[in-house]
Amino acid sequence: MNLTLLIVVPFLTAIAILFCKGLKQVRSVSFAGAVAQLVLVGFLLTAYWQQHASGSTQFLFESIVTWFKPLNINYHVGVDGISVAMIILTALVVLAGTLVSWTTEQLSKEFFFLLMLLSTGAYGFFISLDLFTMFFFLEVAVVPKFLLIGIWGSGKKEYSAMKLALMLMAGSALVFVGLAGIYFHTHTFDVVQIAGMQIPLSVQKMFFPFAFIGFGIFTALFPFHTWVPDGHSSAPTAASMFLAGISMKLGGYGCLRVATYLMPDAAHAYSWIIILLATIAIIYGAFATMMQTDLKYINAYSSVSHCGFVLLGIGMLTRTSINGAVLQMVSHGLMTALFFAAIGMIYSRTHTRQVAQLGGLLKVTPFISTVFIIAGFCSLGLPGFSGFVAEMTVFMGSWQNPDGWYRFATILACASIVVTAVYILRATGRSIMGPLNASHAKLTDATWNEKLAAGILIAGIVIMGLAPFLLTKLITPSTDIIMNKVLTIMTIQK
Amino acid sequence: MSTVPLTHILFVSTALFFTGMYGLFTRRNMITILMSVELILNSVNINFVAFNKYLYPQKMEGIFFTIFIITIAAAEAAVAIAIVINLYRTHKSIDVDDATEMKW
Amino acid sequence: MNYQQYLLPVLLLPLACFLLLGLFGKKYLKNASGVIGTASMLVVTVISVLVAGNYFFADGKIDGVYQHIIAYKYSWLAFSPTMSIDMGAIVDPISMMMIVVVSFISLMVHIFSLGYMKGEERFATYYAYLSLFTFSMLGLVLSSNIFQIYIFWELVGASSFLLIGFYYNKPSAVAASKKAFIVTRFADFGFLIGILVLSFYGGTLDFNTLIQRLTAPQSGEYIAITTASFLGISMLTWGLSLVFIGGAGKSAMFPLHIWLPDAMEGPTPVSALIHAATMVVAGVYLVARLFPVFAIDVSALQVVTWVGAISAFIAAIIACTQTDIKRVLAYSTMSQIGYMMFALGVSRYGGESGLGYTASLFHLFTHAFFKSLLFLGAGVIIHFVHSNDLKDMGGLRKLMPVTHIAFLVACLAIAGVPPFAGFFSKEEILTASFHSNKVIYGIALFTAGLTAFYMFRLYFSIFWRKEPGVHSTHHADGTTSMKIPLIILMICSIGAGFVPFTKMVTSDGVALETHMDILFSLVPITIVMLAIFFAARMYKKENGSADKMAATFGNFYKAATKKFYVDEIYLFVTRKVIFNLIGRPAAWIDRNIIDAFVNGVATATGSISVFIKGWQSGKVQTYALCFFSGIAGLAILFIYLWK
Amino acid sequence: MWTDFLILMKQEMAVVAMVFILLFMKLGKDRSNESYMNVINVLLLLNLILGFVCNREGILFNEMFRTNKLIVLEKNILNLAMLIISLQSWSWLKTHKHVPEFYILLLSSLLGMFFMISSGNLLMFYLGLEMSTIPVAAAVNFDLAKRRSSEGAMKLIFSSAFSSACLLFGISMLYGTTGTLVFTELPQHISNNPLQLFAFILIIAGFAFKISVAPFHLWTADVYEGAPVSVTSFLSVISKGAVLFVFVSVLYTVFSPLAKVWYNMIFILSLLTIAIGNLFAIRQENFKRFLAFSSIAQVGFILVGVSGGTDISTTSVIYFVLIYVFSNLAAFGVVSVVTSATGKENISDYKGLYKTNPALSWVLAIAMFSLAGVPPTAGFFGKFFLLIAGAGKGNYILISIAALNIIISLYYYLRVVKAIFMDANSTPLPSVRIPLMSKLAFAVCIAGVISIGVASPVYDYIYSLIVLN
Repeated sequence: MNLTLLIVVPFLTAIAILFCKGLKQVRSVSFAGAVAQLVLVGFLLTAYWQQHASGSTQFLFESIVTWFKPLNINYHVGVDGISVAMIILTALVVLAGTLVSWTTEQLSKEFFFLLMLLSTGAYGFFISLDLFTMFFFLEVAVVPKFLLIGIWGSGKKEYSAMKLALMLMAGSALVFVGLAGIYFHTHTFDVVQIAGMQIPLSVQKMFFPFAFIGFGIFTALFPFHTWVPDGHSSAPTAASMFLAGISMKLGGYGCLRVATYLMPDAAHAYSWIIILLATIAIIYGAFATMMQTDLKYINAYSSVSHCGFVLLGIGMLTRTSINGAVLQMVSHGLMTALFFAAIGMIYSRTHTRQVAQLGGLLKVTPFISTVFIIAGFCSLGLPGFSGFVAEMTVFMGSWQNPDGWYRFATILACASIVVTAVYILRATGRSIMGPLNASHAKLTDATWNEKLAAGILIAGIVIMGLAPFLLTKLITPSTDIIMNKVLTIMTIQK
Repeated sequence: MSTVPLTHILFVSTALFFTGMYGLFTRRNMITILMSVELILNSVNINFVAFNKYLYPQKMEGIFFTIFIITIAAAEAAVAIAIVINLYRTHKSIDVDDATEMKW
Repeated sequence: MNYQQYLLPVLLLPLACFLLLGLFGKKYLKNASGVIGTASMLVVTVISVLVAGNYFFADGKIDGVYQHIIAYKYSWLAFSPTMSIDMGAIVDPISMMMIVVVSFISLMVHIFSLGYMKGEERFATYYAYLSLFTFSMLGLVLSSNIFQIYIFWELVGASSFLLIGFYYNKPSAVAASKKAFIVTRFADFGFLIGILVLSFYGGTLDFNTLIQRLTAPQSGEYIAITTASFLGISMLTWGLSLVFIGGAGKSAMFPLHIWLPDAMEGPTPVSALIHAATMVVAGVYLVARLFPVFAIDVSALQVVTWVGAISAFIAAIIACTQTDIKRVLAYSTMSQIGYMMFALGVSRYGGESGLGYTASLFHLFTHAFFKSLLFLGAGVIIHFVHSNDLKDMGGLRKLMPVTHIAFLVACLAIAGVPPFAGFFSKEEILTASFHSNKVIYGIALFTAGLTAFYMFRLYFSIFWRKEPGVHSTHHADGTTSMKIPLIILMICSIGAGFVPFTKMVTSDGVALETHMDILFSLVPITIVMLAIFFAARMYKKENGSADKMAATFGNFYKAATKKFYVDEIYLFVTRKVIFNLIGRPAAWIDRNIIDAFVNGVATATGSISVFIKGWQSGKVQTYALCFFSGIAGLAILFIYLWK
Repeated sequence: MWTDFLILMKQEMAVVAMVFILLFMKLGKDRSNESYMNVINVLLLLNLILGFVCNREGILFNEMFRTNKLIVLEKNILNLAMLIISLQSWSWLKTHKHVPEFYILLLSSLLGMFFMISSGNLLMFYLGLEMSTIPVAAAVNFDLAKRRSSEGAMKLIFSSAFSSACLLFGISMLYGTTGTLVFTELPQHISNNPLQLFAFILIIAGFAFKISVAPFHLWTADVYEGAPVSVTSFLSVISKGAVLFVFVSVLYTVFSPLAKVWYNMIFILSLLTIAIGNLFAIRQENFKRFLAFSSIAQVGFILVGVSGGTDISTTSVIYFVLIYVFSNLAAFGVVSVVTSATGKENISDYKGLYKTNPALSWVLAIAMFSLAGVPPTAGFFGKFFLLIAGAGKGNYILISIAALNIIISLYYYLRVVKAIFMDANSTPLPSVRIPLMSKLAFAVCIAGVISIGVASPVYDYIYSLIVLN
């Protein structure tokens, strides 16, 4: 199967959208495009299974095309379990996002165009095995967000859009320095080749922070997370979904694939810092969430806390914890997207996101409220939903790291499940349950497209929650390869 | 007869160079500024001629260069003066400090 | 017998029922959903009784010892080759006993609710939730894997949350549901850490393997976990105590009990099912499940004992002072579970010393019947009086004869009057504690007395006290669907005591020979009788003696009515300490320090650019000067400094 | 011999021919502006095509004039830019009195640059430099009536005179210490003696002035703001580009003995330039002035690339200039269309432009993204390669600071985008009619911006040419 299709299809969709007239055409085209992506991903998955069952090399469907020969830059794509998982996530979120923004009247053409461009970037990032291509697609995914938030956003949108764009660009600037450092010492951008080489420890120690923090900014690494609340809260629903569901995952994936995989010594040397920051992010994010009164802020801050688990998993450097990190990425992607979808539906009807002004929505909009509750339960890690699986894997993995302080960090992280319960139930109790706000007595429940969008995401969440072995079977071989590299290093250093 | 050593000449030219520069920095009248630029150019000319004469007498590059500089200086001056005149039309003054409309 | 093909339906039927009713109930099935739910529940009950019977009487025993049979086991989530969450079902005495209890009580509640919840707007949803709860509870008791039990543990908590908050537009109900979930969540945090500790040293999550490894004194795991210690306490003790915290949370042990009384905001049948008979005993079940490990670590057992005893005692005292019928029952539940807990605590592994274990589970068994009976009865009463408060009741015995009898039986049972069910189980508990720890025995006796006292206080003030005023002639016992469960449960509360429990459920699976010692049981019986007599004196007729009594205790009484201010302490800690000292600062720091720093960088850049704008003065001569200074600077740098 | 002569100097010849054609047209009966412009555009197009055919390398006038495929390419990039500019200036010129003069000035300046680029001798280089500067100074003053125009011209002519004087002084010292002016001979004689270093610094300053490197950049903003838009774009793209080409080759060949020194020099200068350019650009309101500072920052990035000192660096610089031509001219094109239609020049006037002029808005936005270096536009590739080339020496302070400066630059480019798309404005600019020629120009620019980056053959081709010599 040719992976380039994953870039071509969304891109062509975007181009096609430009030639459409009127909202109806635009949305139908983009819907078709999103479905096509999903189908494609389905094919990819099946193909991957068959191929992987037979001879298992690390990356499948590789294809290399020389791009900039003088600089030894190739267009090199290929997927392993992790990227396949990420791609599935992307496809789901894209489809849901398209459905949710079904009735975008204002500049609909541009809106969907940008959405598709963003998804192109995401796919490209996940499939590329060449640092240059990776970086290219990483930045492709940045600027559409700026426009999406700035044009279609709400609240102080210009400020948030600018802040988000600049902070993310700062992230990619740091990433660039990291890449330059690797390139200077290996003279190639090819992930597979670099993984084969042994970069001297001093170099790794110098450039790992750049790469890791750079990608970390994307995935809300404390203290570089402040774009998250503003960005999410100002963004239109679909953009929030993409932002939290996809683009924050770019960061996590980068931290794993580039920083940790290519510079394992440094990853090991710096793991305590990573864990420190991640733990702070988890606890502090959770407590900050507890004080929020705006639904989107609540979800944004909880994202900070949840992405902390991803970084914690990566920092702990045990097989299980890395698995957990990947699971958490997928889970958080689906869950937050669902959450934002629900919030968007509520907001589009009540025109407020203030918890205090809502109440008793379960009576008038049972479907939306149920979606909200499900998202909430998933977020507080209830069994049967993806959140539980991911978080438990992270905890279990982190605990395998016998260092006393790491244990302490793990315990703190576990403690966050209580705080999470507190803020989720506060939000749910005030807005969904409780006495109905009289002014909302006449609200209509979700339309078919909203139902479909929510359905897709919920399906993802529940499948992952009920049958996690499907996903772990997919990712474990790949994470093991990464960890083998790391663990050999650690044994050498012992 | 004793010839003037090269250093003397270089000293003169350098002095000329800095004189011109001083004039360029301090004078307010554009024409004067133009003249000080000419001074600098002349110091350069002296340099070239001197070097050519003392160090590399077998070739004429320095001399030629001087000639070209003189020509170009003339052209430059012509255009400069044209511009200054036009500036006078618009500003009714050829004081450089009056032409500071665009700044920051 | 192939347990899998019987146990899978037991689990999946309620789940299917939940999905069916949850997705389509509200729109399409409406009232039919009640019947559907009850029917499926009936099937489940029948199957589980069959399976249990088969296990106990046919093929459970191999040369006199009840086996731990793994009915089935599917790997669900593999953390690592050795550690994986398996979805399995363990078949052994306690799990069999539990599935019978759970499915039976659940069936009763289903039937009862047909009448009780009639005309409720979210009738279908209610039954969906009930099925969900039953599914989770059955899953919990059948779990063969410590993480599996945690999973269902959480699910049980969630369904309890949903059912407590069933009347979601009643703020008090919402608050109660939140409280219940969060408090238990807090306990589960301990449970989780406990699992992490035990599994890390045990190297497995599977119950049987874990127990084998941690109880074999020569095994590497055992040595590792006992030698490793933190703060001078061995990791084994830590692990077990942390796990026990989880159990204490679910079983409303002091000081994590505060959610239970509030949980009574839910519909009364739900209280009967979840907060009396089944879910709240999960803690006891958990300790029993890990009992072999607990048994080798005395200090952990001590924790269990004392927590249990204190809870039993305090709850009993508070129960004497409450005036809300359901709250009284709630506290009595807490007190009874305390009984079970310290019974486990005083027990040891195997043989005579294992009596406490048997006793505790026996009490769990009997308690399920009479406590649910009490709650259902209370349900009928509340249904009729439309109030929970004792003041609004009295003299109802003529109006609702069935309920009256049922309630009386239940009271006698819980008070431990022979030959009712409670008597036998309590008797064994007292025996066990007497043989191990006299202090505990004393507390137990006193608590027994208190129990009898407050139960009959309740009974008399509901059914006697004042003569009823206006007699509406229509029988107030509610519909037949409400009466049937009462009667069935009444029979059970009488008969359950005669089940040869000691033969069936013991710590080591070997049947236990116990003999009723009349002399021994004389003491408790007399105490109970006295207590009942006092209660009758004080509450049978309208007289000030109750208030005099209260007055003599003074502040103590006041404190007891205020539940010893535990709630207030919690409120203080959460609202004042956590919110103000952690939450707000975190939020504030985020906006005003971290974010402000980010914005500060931007503004700083801006102000710099304003600051240096003067360089672009617009004077051509200054430009030339800059040019020259540039040259000079480079010259200085590279000709003089560079060398 | 003559054929040689013609072939090797074909582009110079072509430009001269154009100048003469214009003169003859002028001498004849007076024609409409359109006719002039049509003719000249066709000629420029031919000239551009001419650049692709029968390229040879060779030397004329004993090394005074040298040419090869790379040089021809460089000249051709300038030709392309010239064509685009002339297309864009349509809407401004068609009502102007002195069309031929305008073209004659710019073309002669272009001629000067050609000579400068192919110069093999400091004398030739100096002549080319002056020839390229003086006419532009006159052209800056082309709006005779405008105060700012003449002020800008004055500032340009004086500072350039001063800078060339300094340059000359440097050259004279170099001559004095080496005794030769020929590029190929100079390196043997150059060593680290202070006098030569001083000479070198003076020469660097001369270059730095032309490509407006801080602290020699101060004239840039004022001149750009004062000059007519077309002239501004000419200044910012063509003269800068030309000097950059020469700068790189001179630095790498003639001053190769001083590599260590100039590396550090470039290091300092580039950082200074990027920082100052960015810091000033943040605040600008006038669009042309804003672009002036942004172009200064761009030059700073180019210097980062230059500091690498390898074939990769040269390639990246030329490649970037090519991209810069497209993106910058796209931006200037929009400005010139808007200015000639409404006379508005401030960024704040562009608020809500998207409502009335979607096409222009997209062109401007894409141009901005390309300048900011955002993929998939070519600017991204250009910047990436420049920085990678700069990293070639392993100087990561340079790279880090440069990379972080990209954020500041992103801020002010996005500020424009924000103004266009997001800022509410009750009275946005009226819908502007884009003349056909400008449309063509935009088409070329956007096509370039989109394609040049992704299409690696361009880069590979330049590289191959460089490796060739």
